[in-house]
Amino acid sequence: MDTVPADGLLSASWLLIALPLAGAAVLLLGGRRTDRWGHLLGTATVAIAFVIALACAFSLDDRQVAVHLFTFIDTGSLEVDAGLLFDPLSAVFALLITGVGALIHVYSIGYMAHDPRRRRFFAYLNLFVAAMLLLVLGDNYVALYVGWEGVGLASYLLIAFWHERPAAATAAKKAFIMNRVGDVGLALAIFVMFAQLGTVTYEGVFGSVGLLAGGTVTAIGLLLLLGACGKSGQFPLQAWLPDAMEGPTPVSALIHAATMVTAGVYLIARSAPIYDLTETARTVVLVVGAVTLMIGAIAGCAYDDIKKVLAYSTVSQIGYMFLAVGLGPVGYAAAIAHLLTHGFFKAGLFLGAGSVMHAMDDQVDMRRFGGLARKLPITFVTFGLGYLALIGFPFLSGYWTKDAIIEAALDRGGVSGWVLGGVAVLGAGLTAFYMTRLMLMTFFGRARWAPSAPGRPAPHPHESPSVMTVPMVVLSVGSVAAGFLLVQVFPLDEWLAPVFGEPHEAEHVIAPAVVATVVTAVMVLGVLAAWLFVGRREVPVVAPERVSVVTRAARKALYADAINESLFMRPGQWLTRALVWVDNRGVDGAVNGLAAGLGGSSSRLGRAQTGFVRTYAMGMLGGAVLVAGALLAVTAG
Amino acid sequence: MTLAHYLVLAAMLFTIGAVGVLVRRNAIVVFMCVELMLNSVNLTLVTFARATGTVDGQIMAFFVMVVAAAEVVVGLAIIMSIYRTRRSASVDDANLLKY
Amino acid sequence: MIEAPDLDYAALAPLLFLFGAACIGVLVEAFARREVRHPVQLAVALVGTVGGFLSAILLASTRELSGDGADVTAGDALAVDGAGIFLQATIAGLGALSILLFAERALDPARSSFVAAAAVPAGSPRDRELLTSERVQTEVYPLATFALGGMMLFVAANDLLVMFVALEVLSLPLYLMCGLARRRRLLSQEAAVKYFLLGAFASAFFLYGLALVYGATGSVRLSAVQEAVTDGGGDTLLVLGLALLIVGLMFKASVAPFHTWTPDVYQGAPTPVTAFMAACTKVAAFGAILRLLYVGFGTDEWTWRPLIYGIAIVSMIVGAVLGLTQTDLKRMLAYSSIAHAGFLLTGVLGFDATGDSPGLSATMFYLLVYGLTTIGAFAVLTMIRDGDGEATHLSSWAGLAQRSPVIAAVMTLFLLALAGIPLTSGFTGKFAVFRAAIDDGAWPLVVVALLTSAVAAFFYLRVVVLMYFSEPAPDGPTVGVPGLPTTIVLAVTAAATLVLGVVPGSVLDLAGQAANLVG
Amino acid sequence: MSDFPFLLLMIAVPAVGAAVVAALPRGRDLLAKQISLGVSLVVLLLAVLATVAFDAGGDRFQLTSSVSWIEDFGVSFALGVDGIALVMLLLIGVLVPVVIGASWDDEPVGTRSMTVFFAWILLLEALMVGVFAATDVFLFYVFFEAMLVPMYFLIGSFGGPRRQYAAVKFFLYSLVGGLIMLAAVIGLYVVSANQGEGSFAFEVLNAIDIDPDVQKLLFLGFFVAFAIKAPLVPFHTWLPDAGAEAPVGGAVLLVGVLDKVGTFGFLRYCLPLFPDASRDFAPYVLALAVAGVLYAALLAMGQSDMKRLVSYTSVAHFGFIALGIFVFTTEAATGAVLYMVNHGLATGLLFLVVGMLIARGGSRRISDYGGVAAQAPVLAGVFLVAGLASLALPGTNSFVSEFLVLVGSYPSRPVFTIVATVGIILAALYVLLMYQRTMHGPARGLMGGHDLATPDGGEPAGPAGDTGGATATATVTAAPATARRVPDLSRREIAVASPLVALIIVLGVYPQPLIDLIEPAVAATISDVGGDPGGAEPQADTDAARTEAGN
Repeated sequence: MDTVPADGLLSASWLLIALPLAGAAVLLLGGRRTDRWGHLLGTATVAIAFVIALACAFSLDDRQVAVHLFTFIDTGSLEVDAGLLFDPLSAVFALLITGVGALIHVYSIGYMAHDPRRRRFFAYLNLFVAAMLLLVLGDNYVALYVGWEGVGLASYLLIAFWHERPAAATAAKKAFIMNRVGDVGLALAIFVMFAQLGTVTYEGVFGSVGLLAGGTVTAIGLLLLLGACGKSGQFPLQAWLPDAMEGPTPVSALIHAATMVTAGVYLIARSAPIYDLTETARTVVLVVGAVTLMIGAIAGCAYDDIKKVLAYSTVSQIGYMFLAVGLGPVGYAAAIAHLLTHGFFKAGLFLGAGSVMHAMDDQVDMRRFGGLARKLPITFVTFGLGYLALIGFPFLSGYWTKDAIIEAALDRGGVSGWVLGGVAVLGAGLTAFYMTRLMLMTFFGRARWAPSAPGRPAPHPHESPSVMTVPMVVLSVGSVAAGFLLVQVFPLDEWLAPVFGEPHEAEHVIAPAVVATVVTAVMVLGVLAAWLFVGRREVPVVAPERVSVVTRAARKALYADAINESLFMRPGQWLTRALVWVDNRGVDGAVNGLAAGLGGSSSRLGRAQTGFVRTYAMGMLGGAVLVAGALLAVTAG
Repeated sequence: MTLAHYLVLAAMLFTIGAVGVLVRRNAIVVFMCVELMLNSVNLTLVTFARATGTVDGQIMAFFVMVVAAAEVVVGLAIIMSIYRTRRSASVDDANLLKY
Repeated sequence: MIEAPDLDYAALAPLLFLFGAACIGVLVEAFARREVRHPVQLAVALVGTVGGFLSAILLASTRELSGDGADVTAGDALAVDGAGIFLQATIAGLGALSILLFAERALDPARSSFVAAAAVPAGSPRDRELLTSERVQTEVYPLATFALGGMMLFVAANDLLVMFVALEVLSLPLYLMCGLARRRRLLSQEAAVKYFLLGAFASAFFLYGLALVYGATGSVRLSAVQEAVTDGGGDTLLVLGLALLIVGLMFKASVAPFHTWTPDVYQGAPTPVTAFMAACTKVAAFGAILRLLYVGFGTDEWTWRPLIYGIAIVSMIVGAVLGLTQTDLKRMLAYSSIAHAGFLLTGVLGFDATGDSPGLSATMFYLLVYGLTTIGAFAVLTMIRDGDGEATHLSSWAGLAQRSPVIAAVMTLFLLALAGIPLTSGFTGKFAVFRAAIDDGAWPLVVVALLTSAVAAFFYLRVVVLMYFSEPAPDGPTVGVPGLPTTIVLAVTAAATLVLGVVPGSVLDLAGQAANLVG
Repeated sequence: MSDFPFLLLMIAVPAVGAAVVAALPRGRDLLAKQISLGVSLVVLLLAVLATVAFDAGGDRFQLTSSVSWIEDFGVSFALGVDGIALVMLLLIGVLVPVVIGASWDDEPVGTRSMTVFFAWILLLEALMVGVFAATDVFLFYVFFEAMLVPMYFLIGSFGGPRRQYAAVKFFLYSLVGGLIMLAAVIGLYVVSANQGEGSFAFEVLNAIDIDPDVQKLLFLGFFVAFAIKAPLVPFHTWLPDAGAEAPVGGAVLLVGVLDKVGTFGFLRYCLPLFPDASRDFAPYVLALAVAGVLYAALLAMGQSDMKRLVSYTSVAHFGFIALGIFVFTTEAATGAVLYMVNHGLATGLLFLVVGMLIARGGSRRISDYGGVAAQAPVLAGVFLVAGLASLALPGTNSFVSEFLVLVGSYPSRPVFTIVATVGIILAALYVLLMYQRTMHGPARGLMGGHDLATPDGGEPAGPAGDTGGATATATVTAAPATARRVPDLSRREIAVASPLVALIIVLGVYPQPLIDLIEPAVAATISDVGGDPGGAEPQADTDAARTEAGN
């Protein structure tokens, strides 16, 4: 696993980042002049980047290639280079980001066609792609951190794209802040690395991390995990992700489903040499993954907002990936594989949801949908394929990659293996339930269409233009085939071997076939349950009030927001108000009080200046006595 | 009668003068009290001159008398002018300037 | 057989100029026609002061005054040393500037700040008649020259008796001058009475102190006192005498707790006289304090040091704190003068018996710059007028900068100097005295001094705030167009304030060379 | 080339310029602005040339000149720069033209003349250059105090409604600090005089040994002055008032440069001259610094006035700078110096853009704005860049400095660093809260037009509809009609903001040239105070307990 300097095409891999960045710069600085062709430029930069990434990946041949650009910071013993590392892992991510990114750019041309700020939308998307590529291509943790916060910024800008809507603005801020909480973890991890190892490059850290005390390694691992949780919407920082659906749907597809939110998985996978040394941190990753998996799945069952259901689904699926990376060497490749397939089908699902919203006057309440299958045939088919891939329908993408994770969890053996495997299987059932519920409410049943606002005509659903449907079709092809390709045709674990080491045959606790059967059975149960609860009956247009405690909790996403509010926000506001009072009355008050005190004593002392000669004489006599007394005291003493 | 007696007497005179300045209201009387203080100093000087056997102190007493006379001239002029304006020689009435 | 004392006329020349001018002034008053009296008196006074100033400088430049060059003359009654000559020159120079202020005839519609006939009762019909007449009284010039002569004698006195006589010579004219205001005569007369009664009271203390010292040492000559102190320091009689002498001098220097007369008298006196007192009297009083403490009691410094330490603190605090709530500018400057007396005492503490300490030169320099600045500030005060004479209430200064930016700028310069902001002479002076004090280990005192100067800065700033940051009142006062004399004063003082802040080197050197007392 | 008197010229040119501008007759505002801008650009050019002439690897102080000034006090007019001072001069050079450009169309309060404003700005520039270029402690003190005067007049004459209070508070606070420092300055001289020739020259003072107890007193004297200037909590309360009431240009120079004198003073004077005392007091200073980071950030969130908010953010940032200085590592101190520059650019831009917003809405209250981004996207964009730089987003200059401070602090002071790192969450909160409230959401407050005081409240007047009406009603209705539409940035405003935006980005991506300038001086300072100028040593091999845990 030696890194070699870049040559040939690979030395131009910085173009991957530079192109979208230049696109963003041109579009932002060019102003309205670029309105007419801005979207085309934006799409082109990412498409070209995809081509370059593809070419780079093909010329990689199992190597790890370093590209030194310039010295970013060099002072004291700290040296941070602006350098890139192009290895199989980053190549996979670069392909995912530019590939799915390019498709979503194309889709956005149609989706945002009527938005007066389309140019800026493409600028932000380009900015995102650039930052995301920096995140995965950087050869050190600081570069990763720069990209990490860069995607956070792009995410902020895009969630708040329709910033006139207070909900969008608030969601964007919430996303940024919760991400910052995670960023603190990442930053502290970098500080610890520098303090302990004197370097922040992957090569340097991984090369000497073995010398560190166990506790330190665990601390680094946990801090990195905190960062990963923030970015990937994992417990306990999951609450921002569903709110982020306030952004335009292509954003949800690209950033909040396919790429950015998986950065946490990338971080942990990239830091594999660290996690390999700390069982404790890995266990915490496992727990976080399992808990999030369940939270996402449960909440997904209760929401009526199509995008929020998909968002919780994302939370849940990333939980699977965390679970996988938490398993250690056996799970890394599986996690990345699931990440890739998830990127395809979840992006496809979001694009489909966007198409549905496009047809329905931007409504998102599934209780107002229904019977759209006939009106939106292409959307229905592509969405349906994505749905099947997600629930793990046999031989579609999700089946291959999710099963691999469940298998790996069960292979862990012992109580923990059973618990984790059980959770994963249960999650698969729940996934099937909520996704089937979504399908039924959206595409089947009676049309429950209603005007999006009082006074507006009821929507007349129509299929989206081809500029939108073509990307959906491409992604649905990916949803169907990617899993098979990555597991069976071009095994990803072998491709990633230079990074994670050679895949080794696991000792199966339960035979894979049995697992596959059980998982499929549970999935079918989930589908049936959804049909029983939702499909058989008329869907009420207004969500029922009288529901069980479980449903109520699920609708509130297990009270995550309430907990955040009562634990942080309200005390924070209270503290802020208290401190403002303290600062004005206490700190500043002390100063002003001193001034007032001086003024007061001035007036009081001034009273002694009575204007009477005899008083003055008295004062002088008193002074004389004091002076004489003082002098005598000094001489006597 | 020792040296101390004269000195104590002078000190008492000085104190009486000083207290007079503090308690009397009429500007002329106040001023006379100051003169009393000056004269107590004269007594002190002369006493010390006697004690040390030099004449310096006595000569100084003459100086003091001359100075006191000059002071009287200036002082009475000032008191006079304010008296003519206010028709009062009470020092307590001159109380416009304060605080 | 009486041996005539040896008189060094060259050394006495500065004094002779002043006293000569004063005597001529009296004669002019008696014999010159009324119409020509004013210009003649002014000329005589100016010749006297400027002559005194120049002869002092000439004396200093032609004679070796430091070290063994310091001498006594007139039967040991007068000292001819660097400090004495420096302070005499300072007093004469500041006196000349003050006299120029006396001579200003353009500002007041009645052509003078001084009453036409002091004997006419205030408020009488005759008084109202005279208020608008152009008649001016010219006694003020000989009075001022006598006072200046007394002050110069005061700082050169090598003998407590001479010091006492000089004290009276400088005080008596001042008492009279305080009562000579043309407007607000009641206040002026009240100021005169107060100053006189309290001044006489203080003189009595000084005199009693003199008597006690005489009793304790058998002599009133400072060198003799010094010998006695060195031999038998701690004698109760001597210490009591020192205490009473200090009381008398501190009164003149308006040091708290002997300051009570200052605000009233400064406010009531005619403004040019206030300027005169604030500048020249302070120099004279501190000259005498320095001489008494350094020469007479220099070998017994640990007797008076704690006392001066305490008095300095009290004075600074009283001046700064009481100044905060003043609404009358003259009164405010009076409290400022009390605070500055405290700062000066800080410099006085920069003394050690080896003689090689910067306290003396620092204090002398401070006296010079404070005198110049304070005369300038009072000169500005004479220019801001409303129908009733000078508008000294703070509120009338609102928005002055918009009406008269130059005057506001000059006043700001003086105020910043009084506050001790760098690049003004006030800072250099403060720096000098504080350095002297710290050099002698008195850093806690310096910290107190710095904090009180911050407090004092508040009230200086308040004036700046009013002038610059407030909108002018519609019926506010007018800024008079000054005549030549005031213009000269303002130009000289402002230039000096700035120059001594930016390049004070040569004057500091001068003060440093002059820093020696015969003893 | 290096004999060329860059520093002297950088003081003299603006000083003369100030005199010329002040001497212009009233009403020649345009000429005054042109002269001022020209002069400030000359200073910028000089600063750049001085940087070129500066040899980063050479002597500690370069471009030196020294003329005896007050011999009696042992004072000389000695100028010279190390890398730290040099970058501050560059910052001054950049900010002053920007400020002049930003104040180009300002209307004075009352009947005052704007020529005076520009004269004060130029004088301030001269004094600011002096304070950083002085290598004589007395000279430094003189500039330090004299600098107050122009700023006092800028706040007091051209500021907001409570300008009198703010100006006096600013002046007195700084003066108190300065006077306490004066005592220490004199004390320092006396100490040097006791050890030989009394001097105020930095290099002489740096070479003498001072008794530790004396060091403590002197350190405190300097420290209080700098802590007030910089401001550290709890000496900070003057800054929100001054920052809020100062005219925008003044506020930029106040927090951008003037306050840096405090942190500069820590580095230049406290650490090298009083190394023992610095080490003794470091924990307390660090506690203040870190407390300030959190305290001021929370306070910033609680502000309803934008300029006060920005002022509080500066207090928080100064906490970071002080943290970087008092951990005594090269990385952190380099970061702190870089932070000083970057904060000047970032907060300067933030103040400018807030000022531009206020110029449009006429109110400083956050609640009077809303939805500005929809109407003025460029304004919003610049605001965002400034905000992001303020919260130290990577890619902006502030990130580099904040990262260096924290990463350099962690090895020696992990606990303080961890607490301070939490501050970056709060930074995101206060910036984004303000941004959301003013820029996002529906048009609101003054921007909405309908909350304005139209007489009957109900019907906002139609835009420019009824101009034919009586003049009285027309003037009443005109205000909301114009307030409704927020104009985007003008060409002038863009020209003013763009250099700062460009620098924020460029220095965020490629900060190394500045670091190369700063580091030698910082390393020298750190070695003066006995820190390790080489940087933190990795401590990996100390603990062997891990070996079996790995298997």
